[in-house]
Amino acid sequence: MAIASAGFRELRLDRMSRNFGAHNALKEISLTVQRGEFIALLGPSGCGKSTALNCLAGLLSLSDGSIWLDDRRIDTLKPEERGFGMVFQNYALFPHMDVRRNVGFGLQMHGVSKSEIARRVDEALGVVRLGSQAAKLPGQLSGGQQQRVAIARAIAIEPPLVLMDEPLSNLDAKLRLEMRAEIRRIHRLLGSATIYVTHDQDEALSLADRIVVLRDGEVRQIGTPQELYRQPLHADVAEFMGFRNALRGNVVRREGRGIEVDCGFTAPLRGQAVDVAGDRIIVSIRPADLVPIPDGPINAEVTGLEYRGEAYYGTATGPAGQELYFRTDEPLAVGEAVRLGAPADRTLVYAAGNEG
Amino acid sequence: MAIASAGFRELRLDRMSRNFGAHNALKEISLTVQRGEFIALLGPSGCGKSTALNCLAGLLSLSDGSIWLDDRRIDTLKPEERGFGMVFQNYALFPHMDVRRNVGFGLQMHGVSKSEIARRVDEALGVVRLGSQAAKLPGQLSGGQQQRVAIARAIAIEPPLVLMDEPLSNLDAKLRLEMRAEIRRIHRLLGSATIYVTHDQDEALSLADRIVVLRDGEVRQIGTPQELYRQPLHADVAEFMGFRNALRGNVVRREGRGIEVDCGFTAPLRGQAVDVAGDRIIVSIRPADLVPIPDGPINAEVTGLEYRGEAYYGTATGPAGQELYFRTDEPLAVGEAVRLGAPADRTLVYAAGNEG
Amino acid sequence: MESALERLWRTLIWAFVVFFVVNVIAMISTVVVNSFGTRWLNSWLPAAFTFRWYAAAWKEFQLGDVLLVTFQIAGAVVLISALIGVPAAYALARRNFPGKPLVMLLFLLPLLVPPITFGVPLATVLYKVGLAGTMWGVIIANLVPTVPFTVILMIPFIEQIDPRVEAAARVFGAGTRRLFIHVLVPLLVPGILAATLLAMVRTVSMFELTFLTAGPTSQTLVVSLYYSVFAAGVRAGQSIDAMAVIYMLSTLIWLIVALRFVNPTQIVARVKKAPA
Amino acid sequence: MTAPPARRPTLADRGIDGVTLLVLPAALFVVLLFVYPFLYGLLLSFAPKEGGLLGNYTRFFSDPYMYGTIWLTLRLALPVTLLNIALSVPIAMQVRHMKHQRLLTTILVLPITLGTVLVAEGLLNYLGPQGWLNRTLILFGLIERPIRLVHNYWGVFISLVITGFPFTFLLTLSMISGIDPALEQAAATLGARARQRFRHIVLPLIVPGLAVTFCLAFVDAFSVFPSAVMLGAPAGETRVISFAAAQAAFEQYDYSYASAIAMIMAVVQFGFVGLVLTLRGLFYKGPAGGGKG
Amino acid sequence: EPVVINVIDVAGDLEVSGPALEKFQAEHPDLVSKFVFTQATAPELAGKLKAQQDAGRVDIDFVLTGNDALAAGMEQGLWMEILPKYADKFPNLKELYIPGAYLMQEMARGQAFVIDWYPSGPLLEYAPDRVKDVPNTPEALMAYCKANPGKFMYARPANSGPGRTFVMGLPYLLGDKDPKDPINGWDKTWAYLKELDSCIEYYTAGTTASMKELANGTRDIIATTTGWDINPRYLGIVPEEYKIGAFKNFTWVGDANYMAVPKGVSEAKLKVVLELMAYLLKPAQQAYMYDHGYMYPGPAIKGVTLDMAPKDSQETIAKFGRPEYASLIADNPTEAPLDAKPLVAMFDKWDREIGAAKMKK
Ligand SMILES: Nc1ncnc2c1ncn2[C@@H]1O[C@H](COP(=O)(O)OP(=O)(O)OP(=O)(O)O)[C@@H](O)[C@H]1O
Ligand SMILES: Nc1ncnc2c1ncn2[C@@H]1O[C@H](COP(=O)(O)OP(=O)(O)OP(=O)(O)O)[C@@H](O)[C@H]1O
Ligand SMILES: [Mg+2]
Ligand SMILES: [Mg+2]
Repeated sequence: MAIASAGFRELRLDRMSRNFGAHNALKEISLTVQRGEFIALLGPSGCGKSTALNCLAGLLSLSDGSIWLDDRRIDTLKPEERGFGMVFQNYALFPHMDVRRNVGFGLQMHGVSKSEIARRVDEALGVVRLGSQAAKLPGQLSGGQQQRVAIARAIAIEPPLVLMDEPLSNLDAKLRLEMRAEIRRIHRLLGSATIYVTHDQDEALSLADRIVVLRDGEVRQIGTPQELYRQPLHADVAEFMGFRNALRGNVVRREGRGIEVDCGFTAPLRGQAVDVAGDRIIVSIRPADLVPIPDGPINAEVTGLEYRGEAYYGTATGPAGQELYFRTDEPLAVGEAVRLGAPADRTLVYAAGNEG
Repeated sequence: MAIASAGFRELRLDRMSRNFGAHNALKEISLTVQRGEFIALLGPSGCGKSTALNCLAGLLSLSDGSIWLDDRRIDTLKPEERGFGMVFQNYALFPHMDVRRNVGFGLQMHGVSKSEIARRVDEALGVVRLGSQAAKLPGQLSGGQQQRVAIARAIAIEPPLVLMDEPLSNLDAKLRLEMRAEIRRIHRLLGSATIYVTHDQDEALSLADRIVVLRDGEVRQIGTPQELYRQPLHADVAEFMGFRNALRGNVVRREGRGIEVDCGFTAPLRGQAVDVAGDRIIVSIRPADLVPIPDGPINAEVTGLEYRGEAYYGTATGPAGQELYFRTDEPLAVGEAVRLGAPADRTLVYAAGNEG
Repeated sequence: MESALERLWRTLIWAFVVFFVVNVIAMISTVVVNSFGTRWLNSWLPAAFTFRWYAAAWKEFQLGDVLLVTFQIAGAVVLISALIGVPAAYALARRNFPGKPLVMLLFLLPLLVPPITFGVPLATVLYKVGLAGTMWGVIIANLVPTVPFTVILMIPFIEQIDPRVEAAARVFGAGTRRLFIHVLVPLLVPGILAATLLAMVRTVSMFELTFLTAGPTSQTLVVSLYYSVFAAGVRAGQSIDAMAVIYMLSTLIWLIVALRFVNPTQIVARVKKAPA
Repeated sequence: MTAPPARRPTLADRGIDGVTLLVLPAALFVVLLFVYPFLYGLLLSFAPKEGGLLGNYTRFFSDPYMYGTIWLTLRLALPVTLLNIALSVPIAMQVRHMKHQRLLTTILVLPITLGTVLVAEGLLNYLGPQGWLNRTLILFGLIERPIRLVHNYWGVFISLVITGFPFTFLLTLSMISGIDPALEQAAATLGARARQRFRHIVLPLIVPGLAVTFCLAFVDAFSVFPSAVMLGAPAGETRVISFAAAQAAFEQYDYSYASAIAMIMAVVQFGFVGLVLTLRGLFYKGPAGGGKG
Repeated sequence: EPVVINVIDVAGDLEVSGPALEKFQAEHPDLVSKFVFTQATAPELAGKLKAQQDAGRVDIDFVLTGNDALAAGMEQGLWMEILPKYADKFPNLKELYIPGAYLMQEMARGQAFVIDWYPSGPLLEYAPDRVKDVPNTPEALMAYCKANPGKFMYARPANSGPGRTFVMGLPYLLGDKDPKDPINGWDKTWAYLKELDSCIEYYTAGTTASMKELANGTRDIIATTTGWDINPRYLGIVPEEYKIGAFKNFTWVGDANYMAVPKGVSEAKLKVVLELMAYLLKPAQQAYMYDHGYMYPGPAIKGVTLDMAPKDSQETIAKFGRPEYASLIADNPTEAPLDAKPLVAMFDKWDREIGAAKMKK
């Protein structure tokens, strides 16, 4: 079987669209992925990430647009002809095969010899730390173990393009870090392209060369982890990237990219204008950047506090009823008044009404 | 129908055990949960968390031990007589019912009136932000949407004891935080007890009153989030709680709880003895606490670096080949020499050989 | 209260099962006992026992050959109908295409229309192409109802299989053929087992089409059996019973073999046995 | 970069692709070997020995002794089929959890191997006036004179249950076991008792399968023939329609009339089967699993 | 060149004539290399032959059949017309056959030959321990039946030789207008049967079942024929000591099996089959027809006596036969059974008016 993806240089999605009845799950997604690139697909639940992967894998047909591998159009190819590896969000393990056969399945289909299969399966099981469970059926595994089988199955075939749909969501923190390292290692080793869906920012930031943020089936932003982390282009992307505080206000003063805005606190906030058209704006600040400081411009009342290990994270209400999320090293009492502030370079300002 | 859990005061597990064939998935778990308490169950993949929940819910029979609600032994009761709510790790949504009917199912079973069902289903769907998907079948939902249906279904019946098995694993960061808040709100509102399995430390730390750490089917530690975060009792628990650096060495000097250990670096490390019997020890440090400092006692060579937004996290190798995980605000080049150090109160020391 | 009702219900079910099994076994036993009896009138058991009915039937109908032919024909029919029926059922279960109701009707008709109507013209066709009178003629004639039977029967089983598992197989390089071999067939085992067993039973018992298309050397057991029951003339009940017992054994073997090696419950249920 | 060609609806969009083609061998086979003989029979039914095109049909429907067979057959086939399904479902629900499930399954399925003749012979003996059953009942003083269970409606009924039950049972068991046990477990945690779990979870999920089972079992029962003759009263209360057709064909050698009767039979069956299959279309059909895994 | 002859038997006749066929092969290895025997039920034979002839490939060379399938074949023109074309091989049939057999030979209209024949019935069989005075007139039978409801039975005529012989014998006994016309000429018979029905519990589907009910004591008297009297007692289906009774002044309604050749048989085979048929009509072969009383007496031609029959055949008849048959056959007239059409009409009427009536009660 000629596998379409073997040795490709670039994968190009051209206005890829997919509808479910009247619902447009993907709207003209265009994206070019180079060989060796690691792309993270980020976006809120239900935004079309899995749909995009399924379209890429050939499991869903496109409603419109096309997919190209170099000069070859592949969206008409059957899944088995594309030769991609995939970790399904719901695992989709073969319930009748033991772990070993599940992992070896792809190799078997690609006509790899028995002994080679055994070797590579062992290797893949080692990677996901499942050597001892090799003889179990999927139904006898824990959720995380199943997920790891799904990962092992995808990497065992060493595919030129790997699609991973939240592959680590059911693993504990320690294992996640380990697996993350393994995934990166394998990605480098194979020189393959990886498209990785995750809801975990850390994962996206640490693994990806580029991050694609989807929302409602549309691409909202494509950029490097740094770009996305520091300078989301839209208020909604910012909110999604962890800028949980979204305060409405008006522009007071601008000086170049610097900006001063009034949100009804004791003093104007100073921030960086990312995309400010009119006067009405939204200020985005990460909870981690909003901390109690003696003369902070934001006066608020603490409404809740939770422990997060390295610090406490609290909620508070501003004078206009704004919900505020902040960080503090010392526990505060509920009801206590607090003054909060954030560094100007960590305070982003967007035009209101553009948040989608 | 008499529901066993209605108005209970305490739930007691007495040496609860469960075997799968020769494999002991749960080994004499004993635990008492007060009404209103929020318990997080933490542990590596495959350690028996889901098994424990299943045993509690009555879906698996015990191999040994017993479960008590106040003075009533309930491990012999059928699941439907216990009246616990449960979010399944794999959702277990009813594929033939639309979202609305899935969520309303429990209410229907409890004989709630039609109009009341409609009201509470709407409420639950609002909580999980799925109002617009109410008419879809589970098969037409995204992974995260399915997971939210599972949550809505469990909370709609407002059970006195809720069991949640990684209920947020497939949600994006923003939604997770929102759902987390909702779960806490509902927990308070119902005054119910919640047993919550998660692999996300943040979640466990922020939600739980007490955390139970399992490993290989055994309870390793029970404590408040603070206790577990700051002072895990065993090296393995520490490793699981994020003390990723585990360095072997020997005791040099002790003074009360303070201790100095030699791990082959340029200088001894200073830390806090948690559980040190002999001379051979393990030093545990969180990556976030291990940072480059000009005269840090740990000399190492950077082997990798990843971006994580608020900082970079790197890997390095120590002189004896130790793997080191550290944090840095500025990017470092691979191959660069670095000197790392950690505050003594964040450096924990355990007896070697006790790591399980 | 209600659990007492549940217990009652369960007891009722088991009582029925026992009742059913006991009566069926008793019924079979009467036939078996009679087939070995010399003469059985007005008493609990026959006067004496003998093998002569078997010996006579064996000789009269050359049962050795007939059994062999029967097995060959049933085997071929079952195999072929599974081979072409299961894929067709798969297409019907998984795809919606224009004209699908018509195709469904096409598969339903051979089950609805009694062989009386199409048996003779079918035999004529098969005689014309030179197949009737041979074993293949009988096999093909029997496939006419068994293929649609397999198709219709397999549809709900295929619908039960999660398409995501299939999707995974395809992504990992399995074309349709290997998808069947490695994934669908193993998952469909209970359905295929049921379909093939039932198709086999139907083939073995399909008197009309077999008779019409069989040549002197391709008659199956059922033709001999029906002959012994329905043909004119005197025949001892014991002799009929002996034939019936042989007939039963010829299919029973396969049932036992099949259920010995194949589990009629599906893998999901086997792995995750519900609470004890 | 060349502009991608505009997308025209492909065959695949309309559901025709490689997988659809899998239906072809079977469909071709049926078309080749069934359609012509069937049409031949159909035409034959419109060429009666006497009378016009519809002669056979008017003949059938103007003779209560003939059209009455439809009712007589339905009176047997419908209750038997429904009873078999009604028995199979609860029994399969119990059996699936059993330890020695295979043994019991084998025993319960065993009667499909018996064949009509053995069942008829066996019932004639076993239920006959001097059979073990009557003897036993008399021995225990439960009855005084043998009760009559053969050569009437009940004889045929019982034989249809014996041969039909294993059929429905085997199908039902395999179908029920295809449901992920986690679904029932989830229902249980939501307070559903066994009966409710069955009613709300298991039943809806096997309805499509039961519908097909019903159709196949009904068709089998509707065309009952040898046992209606041997165990019933073929001139009377078990004068089933296939018997009428056989009489026309083999006693009166009126193949045309026999074809017509057989066609009527097919139409009546199709009435029920078509209805059931249409209703089936209204139910959820799909994987019986509940999410991940 | 010896040929293979495919024989199909739809009348159970091989039981009787099989040895004679094998003897033919032994004596004529130049003609027949092998007989391949197939047994089948009668109704479907016509369909099978039709299918073969439509396709022009007949692989059945020789058919042994009762008059039902024979008539069906005749109606559809399946049989080769042997007479008059090959009349020279079968001269003087009228002289050859026993009169009763010849009546039936005529029904074959030259398309078949009677191979064996017996006068059949109507006869009654009864259990002597339970029945002291066996009825010997229809009226007596009616009286007996009414006095002992459920104790008399006959099987459904369409499916039972004894059943139909009983019914066909009644018009002669009751003096009906036209015993050959069941629809218009059997007024008394139908009235009688209807009345008789009131004391009959049910009609079994076949003879065997009625025999069994007699044997196990459920019934005391049933309808039978000579063959169904002797052979079942020989086989042990019915106790040896059971007896038969005959009506006074009854008329035998005979029965016979035929040999026929389907159209389309090749010339070479036809030659052999004609040879075979002629051979089987010779006394030496006809003596085999005594068999085990299966069609007692059996031979269709004149001048064949029991002492010519094989040894075990003689023994069986000696043990299970009945001396009174000789006089009964000699003293009572013989008639042919109903022709195919009226026979079917009779079955139909019986089913509708007698059989179906059972249901209404
Ligand atoms: N049916 C079974 N048969 C055999 N072993 C089983 C079965 N179910 C679970 N196990 C084993 O029991 C152990 C505990 O499983 P469990 O599902 O409780 O893990 P878990 O803590 O929930 O893990 P995860 O976080 O990965 O979901 C695992 O090692 C698993 O392989
Ligand atoms: N078969 C379907 N029919 C109708 N709508 C569907 C179907 N499959 C998916 N959808 C809808 O399409 C949207 C995108 O689904 P998709 O699975 O791609 O989301 P996702 O980004 O993967 O979300 P998650 O992070 O929750 O897995 C969702 O709103 C979903 O409800
Ligand atoms: Mg998804
Ligand atoms: Mg788990």
